[in-house]
Amino acid sequence: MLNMLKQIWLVLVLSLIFGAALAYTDQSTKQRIAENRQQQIRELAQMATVGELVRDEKGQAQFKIELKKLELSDKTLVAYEVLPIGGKGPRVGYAVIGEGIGWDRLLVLIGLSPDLSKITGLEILESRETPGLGERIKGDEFRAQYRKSAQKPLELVKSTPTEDHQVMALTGATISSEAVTAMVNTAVGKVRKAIQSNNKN
Amino acid sequence: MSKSNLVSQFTNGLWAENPSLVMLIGMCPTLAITNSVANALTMGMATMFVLVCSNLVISLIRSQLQAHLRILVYMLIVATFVTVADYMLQAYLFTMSQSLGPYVPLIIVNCVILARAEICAAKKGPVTSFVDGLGVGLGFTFSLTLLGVIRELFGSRSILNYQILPDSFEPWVVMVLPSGAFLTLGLVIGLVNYLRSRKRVEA
Amino acid sequence: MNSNVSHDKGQEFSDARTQKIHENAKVLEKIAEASQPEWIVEPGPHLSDKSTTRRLMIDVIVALIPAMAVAVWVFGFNAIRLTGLCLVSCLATEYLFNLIRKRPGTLGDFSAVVTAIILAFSLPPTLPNFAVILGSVAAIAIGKMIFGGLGQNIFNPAMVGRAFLMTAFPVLMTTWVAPVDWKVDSSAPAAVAGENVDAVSQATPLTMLKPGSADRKLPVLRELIIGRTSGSLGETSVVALLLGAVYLLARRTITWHIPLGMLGSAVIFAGIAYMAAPGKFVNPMFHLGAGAMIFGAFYIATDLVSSPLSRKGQLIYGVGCGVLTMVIRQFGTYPEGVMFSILMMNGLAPLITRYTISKPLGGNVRA
Amino acid sequence: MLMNVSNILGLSVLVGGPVILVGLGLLLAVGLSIAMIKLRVEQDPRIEQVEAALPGANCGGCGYAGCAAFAKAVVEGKAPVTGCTAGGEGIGQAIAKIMGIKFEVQVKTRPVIHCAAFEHQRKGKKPYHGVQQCSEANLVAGVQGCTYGCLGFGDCVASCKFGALHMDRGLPEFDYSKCTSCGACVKACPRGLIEMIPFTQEAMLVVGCSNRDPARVVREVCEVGCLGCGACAKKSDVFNVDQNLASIDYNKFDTLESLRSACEKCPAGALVVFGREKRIPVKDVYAKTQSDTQAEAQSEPVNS
Repeated sequence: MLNMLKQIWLVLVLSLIFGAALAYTDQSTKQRIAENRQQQIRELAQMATVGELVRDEKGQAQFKIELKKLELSDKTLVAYEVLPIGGKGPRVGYAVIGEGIGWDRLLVLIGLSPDLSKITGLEILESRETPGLGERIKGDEFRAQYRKSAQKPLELVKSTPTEDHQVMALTGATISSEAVTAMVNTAVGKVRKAIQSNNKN
Repeated sequence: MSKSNLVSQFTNGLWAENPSLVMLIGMCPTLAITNSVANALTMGMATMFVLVCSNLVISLIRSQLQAHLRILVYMLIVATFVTVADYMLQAYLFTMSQSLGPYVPLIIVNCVILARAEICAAKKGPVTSFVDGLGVGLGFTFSLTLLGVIRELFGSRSILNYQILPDSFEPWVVMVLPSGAFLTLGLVIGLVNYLRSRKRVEA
Repeated sequence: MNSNVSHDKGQEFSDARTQKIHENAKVLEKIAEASQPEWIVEPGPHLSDKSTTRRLMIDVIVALIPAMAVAVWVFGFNAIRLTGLCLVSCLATEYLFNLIRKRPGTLGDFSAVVTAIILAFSLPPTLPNFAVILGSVAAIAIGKMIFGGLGQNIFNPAMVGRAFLMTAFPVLMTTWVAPVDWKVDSSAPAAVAGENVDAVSQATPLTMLKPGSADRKLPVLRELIIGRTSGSLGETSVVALLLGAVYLLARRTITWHIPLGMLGSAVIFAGIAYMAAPGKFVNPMFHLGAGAMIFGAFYIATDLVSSPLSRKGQLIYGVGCGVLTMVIRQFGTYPEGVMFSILMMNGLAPLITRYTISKPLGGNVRA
Repeated sequence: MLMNVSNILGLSVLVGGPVILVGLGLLLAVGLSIAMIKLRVEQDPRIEQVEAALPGANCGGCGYAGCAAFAKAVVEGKAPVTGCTAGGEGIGQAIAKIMGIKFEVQVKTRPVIHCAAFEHQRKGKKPYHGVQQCSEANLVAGVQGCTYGCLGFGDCVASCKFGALHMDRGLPEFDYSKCTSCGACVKACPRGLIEMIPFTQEAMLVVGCSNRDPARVVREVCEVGCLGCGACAKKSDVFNVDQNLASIDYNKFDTLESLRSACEKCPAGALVVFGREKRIPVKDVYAKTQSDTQAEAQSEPVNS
């Protein structure tokens, strides 16, 4: 046993040193990483609800809104209440994160009007679709189609839409378009249910 | 270790034993993230950081290495530095770490690093290993960036997101796709082989 | 041979015996030189046959003339523009490659011409010039010359060029136009000057099949046979392509194995699907006439370099092409599958050859 | 990940991280140590030492699959310590030291070609349109008159991994400074013209012909072929003429100078000298030494 300990002392010492180093790195960067993510969500939420985001010369976003995370009974759903800066004044809207699978994991952020009746914007949070095909879901034209009433579930069509709740799919990117539409429908449905039940309580 | 030996150890990794263009190791990042110059540069730098650090540490403890435990020790060291690099990217280059996705943590299993640990760091002194890590890391960064420049230029008309080619140039989508990575890599390796063979004839 | 040298050497000889030998040899040498006709040495088998690469290629070009005529009739100036551009850029690429590699020119075997025509015929008529040139360069450079030239290429060069364009410019490669209406356009400048401004976009018969297509007005079979439908340049007219195919079969430039395998399996596959769910799937004859099925079966899949060598293998290869095409058409996102199925089967061709090659008489029977 | 686990354990990250890592390290290290003890395969430690001494080129010149396989074979006594031709003498000595064997200086063997006819000296050449390789051309009759001699398509050059061969006027030229005596060229020649001979001298004499036909036929096909006249054998017993072809017994071979008179008798010019780097026709060698000796003779008349 002693012999074995002699052999493995290096592994143990290294583990100890590196464990400490890792823990220190984690500790010192944790907050910043969380802030980064929050910042990104906040930027996209402003884009999705207010519709514009001004940056100063350093590239720092000038925020007009603040986010308040909603405590919902459905723990799988991440949604924020969007408030004007300083938290005073009427609610600007809601921001919901929708998750789904296109060709790979997809994360979108959906902006909703204060009364949840309208989708005010759609932003892509994370996507790894095929460039030139599926990645075109990031294009403004495609995303603008989703700014419409949220009363009825959206429907994806492959030709020019004839009804208001229809969204036209991207040619050659049907699967990605389908994924986005499905994510929007589920997320909006879920958040409406959750907020309504919250309000009742 | 004499000065000229150090220089040759350094240039060795840049050209004669360039990991991705000559030895064809570390193909996963080479093919996966060279669709833009920024990605390629960041990836190359991250790999170089890990390579230099792990080479140095392994070289320092090489006399204490037990043959049957050495891979475990390598993995421990490499994984630590990769995690540090990953956290740093997430903290200070957030958008970049998002676009690199899982490829930064995957440096742990990049065979360039394990290969250098076995070939150089476990056998040679810390100075040599440091220089070797620097040379190979730079060579790796160079080849990734070269691919990145070609692919981004033709695939999105820009270099480092700065538009180079005019709007009238229709971007070749294939270049930013994986198939474009294979095409570009093949052509670049062909060119490198041609240059190497010409050099050999002259020598 | 320089006999003076050996004569001078003779002066040095002292030994009588070697002197004699030398004189003997000198006489023999003279006899040999006098009776020596200009022989050329080549390894066997020495079959006397007039078929050369050049002749085969010219046959294919001749066979494609009717399709070319129809293409001009259907798509007007675009047909000439595409074919011309492909020809010039394919030949130029091949010439340049030979120059760089310091190899003798291979333009004379006409294989680049055939590649150019087949590539042009498989492109949508309104494809911009730069894309046409790029596709031609990719076809010859990446598809053929990089492998070492004709005979060494694994894949059909024209299809490599098309696949490159398909992935590089997916939108341009799926933009189709309606046939030129000569009755109206005969006086309009558009068709004459070759401007594409007035071209009317229209889905191909196969795109119409895809769910959700805007204008699902499937053409009747008669239209498909004549070829006044939208689609790639040379693929639309069944009758013109079949005319050429008969010529190729008669000249024995191609054999019936690959086309039969491909068309037969496609019809059977589509027929089964049609019988199982007539509402969802379309008449098999439609699949035969629409898209590049006929063009692919007789002109592309039969490429001598990239298809298997044995007859049995060719049949298997054809069946593979047909089935894969139908799988892609009916279950894939792409409306047309001929190109991908042929490229995939190209990759398998060496393996098929290996397992179906005929055994030499008395040779070992090997599984 | 690490941090998640430490959260579950209810430890702060600063303590939990190291604790978990040390725990994992202990577990894995002990596991590996046990595995090494229980699953250990007894292996001669010398195998590793020999492998470390080898160049690691895995060239296959020794006839084994690679350096590791050769090292194993050496330790098992199946391969000679001098088997690694690519590494040179130093490696042989090093391996001998590891193996505890006395190292004997061994004469380096090098390839020579038994054909001395440059392209213009071969007769009866016909335009050949087949595959441009010796192995292919050898299957066809009539590419050139001589059915024994070099075909000149350079299969040997292509076979050399070390760039020690190149074609010169239709004959391979050996660059012995790059040659590792791996013998690839010997195997590559379809006519078996290349032979490994022991280089006891800087420069060795070689019969540059393999043609066993009678002199009449040889004259018909070659300007420099060995006629089998036996003139050389009459002068020196180093030479041996059998089936119309002279050969050299290298066991009896002493110095070039000692064979001078025999060489001067050769009517064909089939004898060539392979020096350190270049092939030299035997006449030129002696012509040179002759003028040298003449110069010496003039300066030192006493000796003559």
